[in-house]
Amino acid sequence: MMAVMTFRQALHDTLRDEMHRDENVVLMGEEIGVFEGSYKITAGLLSEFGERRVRDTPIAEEGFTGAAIGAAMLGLRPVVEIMTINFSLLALDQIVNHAAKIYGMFGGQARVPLVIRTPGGGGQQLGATHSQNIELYYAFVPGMKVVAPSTPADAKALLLAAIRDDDPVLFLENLALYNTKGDVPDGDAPAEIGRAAVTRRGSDLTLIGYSRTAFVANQVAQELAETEGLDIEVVDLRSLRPLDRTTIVESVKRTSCAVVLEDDWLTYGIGAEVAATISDGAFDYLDAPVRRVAMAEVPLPYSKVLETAALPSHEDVINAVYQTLDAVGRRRPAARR
Amino acid sequence: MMAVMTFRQALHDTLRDEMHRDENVVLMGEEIGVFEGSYKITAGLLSEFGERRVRDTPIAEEGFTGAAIGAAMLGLRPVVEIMTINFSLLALDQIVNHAAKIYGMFGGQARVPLVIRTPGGGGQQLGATHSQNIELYYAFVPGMKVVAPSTPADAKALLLAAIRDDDPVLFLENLALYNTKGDVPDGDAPAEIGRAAVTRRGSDLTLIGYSRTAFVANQVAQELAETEGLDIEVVDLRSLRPLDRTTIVESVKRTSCAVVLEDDWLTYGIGAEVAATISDGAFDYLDAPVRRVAMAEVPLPYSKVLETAALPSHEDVINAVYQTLDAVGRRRPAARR
Amino acid sequence: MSERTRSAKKGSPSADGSVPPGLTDEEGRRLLDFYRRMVVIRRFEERAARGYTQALIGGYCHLNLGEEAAVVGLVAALDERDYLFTNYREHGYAIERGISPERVMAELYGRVDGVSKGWGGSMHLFDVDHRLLGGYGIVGGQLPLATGAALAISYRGSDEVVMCTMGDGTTNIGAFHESLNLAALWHLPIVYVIINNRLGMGTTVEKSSAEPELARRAASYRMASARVDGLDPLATYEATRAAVAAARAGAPFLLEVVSERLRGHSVVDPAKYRTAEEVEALTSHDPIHTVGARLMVEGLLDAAGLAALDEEAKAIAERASAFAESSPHPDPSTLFDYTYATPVANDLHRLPGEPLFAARPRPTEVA
Amino acid sequence: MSERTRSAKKGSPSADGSVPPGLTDEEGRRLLDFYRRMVVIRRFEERAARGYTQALIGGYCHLNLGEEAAVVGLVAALDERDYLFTNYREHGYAIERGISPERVMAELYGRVDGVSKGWGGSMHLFDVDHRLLGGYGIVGGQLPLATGAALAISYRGSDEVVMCTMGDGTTNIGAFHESLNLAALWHLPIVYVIINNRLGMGTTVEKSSAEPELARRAASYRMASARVDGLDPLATYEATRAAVAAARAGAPFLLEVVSERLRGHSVVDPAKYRTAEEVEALTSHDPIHTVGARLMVEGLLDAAGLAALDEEAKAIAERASAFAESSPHPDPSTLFDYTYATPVANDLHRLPGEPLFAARPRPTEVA
Ligand SMILES: Cc1ncc(C[n+]2csc(CCOP(=O)(O)OP(=O)(O)O)c2C)c(N)n1
Ligand SMILES: Cc1ncc(C[n+]2csc(CCOP(=O)(O)OP(=O)(O)O)c2C)c(N)n1
Ligand SMILES: [Mg+2]
Ligand SMILES: [Mg+2]
Repeated sequence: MMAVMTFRQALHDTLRDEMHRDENVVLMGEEIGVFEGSYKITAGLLSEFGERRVRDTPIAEEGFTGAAIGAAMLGLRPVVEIMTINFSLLALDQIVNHAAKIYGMFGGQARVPLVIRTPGGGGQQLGATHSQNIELYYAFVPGMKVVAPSTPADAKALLLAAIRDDDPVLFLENLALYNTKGDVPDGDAPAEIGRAAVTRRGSDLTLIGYSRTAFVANQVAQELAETEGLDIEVVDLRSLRPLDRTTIVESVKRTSCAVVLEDDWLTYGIGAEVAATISDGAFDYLDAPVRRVAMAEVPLPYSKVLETAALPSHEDVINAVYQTLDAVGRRRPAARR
Repeated sequence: MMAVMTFRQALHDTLRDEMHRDENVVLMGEEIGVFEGSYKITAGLLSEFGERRVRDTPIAEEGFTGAAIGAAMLGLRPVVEIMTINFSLLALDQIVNHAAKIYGMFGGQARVPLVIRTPGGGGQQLGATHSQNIELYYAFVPGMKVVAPSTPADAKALLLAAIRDDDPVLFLENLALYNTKGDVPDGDAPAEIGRAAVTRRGSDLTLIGYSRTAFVANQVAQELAETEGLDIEVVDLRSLRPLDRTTIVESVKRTSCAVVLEDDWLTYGIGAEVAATISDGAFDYLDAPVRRVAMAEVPLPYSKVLETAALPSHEDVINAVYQTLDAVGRRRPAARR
Repeated sequence: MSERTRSAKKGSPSADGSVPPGLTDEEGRRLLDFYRRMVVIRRFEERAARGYTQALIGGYCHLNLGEEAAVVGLVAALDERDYLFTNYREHGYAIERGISPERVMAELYGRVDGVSKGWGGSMHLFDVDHRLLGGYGIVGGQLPLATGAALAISYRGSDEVVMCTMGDGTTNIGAFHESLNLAALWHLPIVYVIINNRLGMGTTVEKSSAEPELARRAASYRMASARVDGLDPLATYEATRAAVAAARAGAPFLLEVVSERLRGHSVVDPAKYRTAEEVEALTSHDPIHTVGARLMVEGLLDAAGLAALDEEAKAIAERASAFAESSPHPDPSTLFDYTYATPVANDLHRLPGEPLFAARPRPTEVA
Repeated sequence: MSERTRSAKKGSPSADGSVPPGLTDEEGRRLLDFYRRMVVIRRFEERAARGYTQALIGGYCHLNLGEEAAVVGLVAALDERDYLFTNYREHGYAIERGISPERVMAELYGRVDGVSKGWGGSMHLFDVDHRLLGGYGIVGGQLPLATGAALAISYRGSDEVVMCTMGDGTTNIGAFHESLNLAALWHLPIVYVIINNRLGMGTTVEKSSAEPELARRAASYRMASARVDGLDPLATYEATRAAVAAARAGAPFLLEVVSERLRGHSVVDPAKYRTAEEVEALTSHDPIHTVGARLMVEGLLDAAGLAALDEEAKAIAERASAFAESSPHPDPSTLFDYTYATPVANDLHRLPGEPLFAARPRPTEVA
């Protein structure tokens, strides 16, 4: 059975179901209760479950995230909401130096079954400090798991997996995805963390993204299939740590060229590892350099005009695809403009 | 004129000279005064300059780093010591969301002439939370400059440049370099931030590193020249942001293969961007995948045996060079073992 | 609401309608001036809210509605040479510091004539000439910065003071503790101001601060403190003057200003978490009403004068938005102008759609 | 040193050598037991220092020398079911919690029989069975964690208490403020303990805390607090019992234990920043001397008994180091065993020298 719902709804329903299923699941974060969440993911949950299980916290990212880690060490399964990923910088020491280290540093004696849900995303004119995509900071750290769904179905399946996992999981959301809709299967089927998905088969080029950019990748591939008859394969990374190198490389071995989409800065961004991985693992198959489409390297300006100039657009993606196809000599004559 | 001195001495003397030169240069940090610095870089400076200019701070990385940023906005040129880069996570919000944003976010009205000196480095059995190399967190951020010298001469030249620069500069040191020695020119010659250096010319392979790994790269190149007659080119990145892509790519165009050394984790590490850059910019010249030598992806264990297994060794570097030369079919017969 | 009762000792109309002791001439003149300024902020904020619904303002937009008396009283107690650091709810402060409402509104509209040239927006007003050193959107982010500015002043032995405002919710973040400790240890010339509007976004002070009388937290640093009624601009002004004087003498101060937030947290927040009674009570606390009424009772303003002030304020707000709307958008070619103050080799000026390296010559078609 | 004067009210020999009022039988027995434990810690730490100079211990190594009375008094006041979070200066705590000195020393030596299997080292002792939930090396890092553990207890309605120790310097970091506020807001069963040994590394309390009477900082959270002489194990024990009882009833507590650090910050610190007089004064405060002397004065121990205790402690320390030295090093093949508790697809088990992808077949030589 399926239902069509928004990404937001899928998150909300999954949280609710998991709270019913397991008494150890508790929600913590700023403004998630009375205010119903800055982006309303937790709407209604305080009245349904009460203050014990839906805990509004003071503005103290380090304190409450650390407290969630400590509670997890004693067997609770806290799901923390950090209002946007920008504010997670204040909790980074607790996450990187504590959540991600406790299992290993103490020789496997304590588990940290914690989920941190947090949205990234620019394009809302929120300015330089409120528009960053810094999932890199978590994806870089052994001991962390980082997932980044792009569809409502994956939002559910990966959130189920994250909550039931015994390690700390950063669950990346995106402001621009909350209102997107899609089929969500009923029932209880957690995804497997650490696996990418080929969400569209194709032979002309591999287009790679995660979170919002996987959504864009699928959209562009569909559009170019319809308008230009192009046959683009899409890889949705889904998990940033572990990174599913096999799926990425096997795809490029089939298509021999790739474009990587990311919403963060290019230099040292997530796409750097993806490009390096492809260039290494598919070395003998690659017919053109891996192209990366990413933000301009500036603190994101507030002005709509400047912000638009700094962020990758739909057009930018399409051009990168065309230019890469040109470079491998594969662009179909019919598609030439 | 030249003098041979340690990396530590070069830092110390440069700080002292700059304090004499410019009354606005002040030092701040934990235990830099009475205790003379955890790694003794600031030894003697408190007695020479007094508490006003050499300020011992409470243990409050966020607070004192942020205070240094604010002081810089009013024209001081604070040089902050963060005892090790691990503790800088606690100040990350002030650095990433404030120091790096203030110039741009306010339309260029306030400058932040700040230097943050901090050592990274594993291999001292300091365990998972005290051995990290997280320069990536700064190198990723537009608005920051990140320099990473590998020699006493560069320590001086880049520290001069950093102190006189009007932007926030993260100055990366390394525990293992403090006692290394080298020639340091007298006189006042700041380096240019944003430039890599080819520290050794060669045609067989490009070996790339920064900070401690540039030191290792030069050592290995020298050794392999002597023992195997290999002609290895070494690129010392020196600046991680901006990254000098031209120097990297031009070198690989000459040698057609590269090995990148880094002390951080491989996945998403600094080397990923270097490898991606080479694979893109020297696509038609590259005869083998760019090889990365990096830490194993674990929280670094305390046990000497395990720590050693997790960190890149001299041998690992040499093997990576051999294997890459094998892959391009260039290993000289004389060198075969 | 106990602090309401022990608020301004004289002059404000009490709940039973009786008239408290009158004002001196000087106080009267001052209150009239404060009121005029409060009305300007009120109308400016209402115009900004409209600009937001017209989609001329984007991002987040937090208003000073209900806090006008506090804003005016606080800023009036500063000298021109003093510095102000504040948070994202700062339009009124910018205007009070003397920045023209035109340039403030232009910033909200993201235009080149905005105080921050369109780079900052509503949350990030900055004007180096008027010594407004920002508008910051990260809760608590301004505290270490302001502390450092005070350090620079003290280092140079000059006699400016730094004022650093924050919300009640902000007192629970680590930067509050670290900053106040530094300021007290180093005897810095700084006044920390808590605008206690009783709410974070929807979370009350009691739910977020274990010691809800926030001024008391100064004791952890042996710092002097006071609590004042922020709906009374004169009381706020007097308390602030005392705090600023202490700071100028090297004794940092923590001032809690108890106020009200009349609407939601930001323009888009309907504030459904407030009960009808709470909303009702708010109206009767609205400082524009209470101060206006007081001026009438004192005979300092009549209905016509009040209407004239209001018209003037509305005109200022309209002019501001007309100016803002006619100011140009920044040119995309300026995108890379403000990443670094010192130009640097190899800074990457690549637009999102551009390749990192120029395209290779097209290979000849194979087979 | 004013707190020294208002310290232990009875029993300890005062500076002029006069004998204070005696102990009850129970107190006497307890003091003797505490002393025995203190001597074990003392000899263990001295042995550890030796192990460090023998290069059998690596990394940083921070000792409890001078803090033995505090450690023993604190831990004795906990029940077995209670939890302890502490920092990197924790060997004594581990032993007092009941972990065998062998396993503690083996951890310092980085061996498989160490409490943390060699993964943690001196700074990161952990034993889930003895409810020692770490040793943490990031200053203040343990505070939010301990607070969260108390939250889990309160959530489940069970009646354990969490004790969280820290140094004096740690009270200036943001996590202190955030954690205490949460604990007080949520009525968590936790005792925060400040071991005030007057120094961070070389920085004094007065140079780092604007309110140097650290227990007073509890007021910012309406939290109860006390200050006690940590050189007196009985006084520490009594004060801790009261604090633990309060916490068990849902009222978190801040306890400041004033102590001494006899040597440098860590084994390698020569502590040159201390004057000769300071070093002199330290010796006379050494709790091993003062408590030993008191037991003699009280007639609870004679010279022979004291020597016997000491021999026993030395033997324990020797056995610990012999055990540690004979315990195997972890096998390199276990390197990837503890990154994740839930095994996960595509976790990279690559040694530093290994390529990311298996080598391609060697190309044939060109030309
Ligand atoms: C570090 C951080 N956490 C969370 C937020 C989101 N946020 C913005 S304003 C706000 C409430 C602040 O309340 P208060 O300090 O009382 O100020 P007020 O808005 O009432 O003026 C929150 C939680 C943020 N901007 N920064
Ligand atoms: C966040 C952080 N900053 C700095 C350090 C380095 N450091 C280790 S111990 C220490 C002094 C701590 O003093 P105190 O809290 O009094 O504890 P003590 O060592 O005296 O027991 C410092 C600065 C650290 N480990 N973590
Ligand atoms: Mg508020
Ligand atoms: Mg101490």
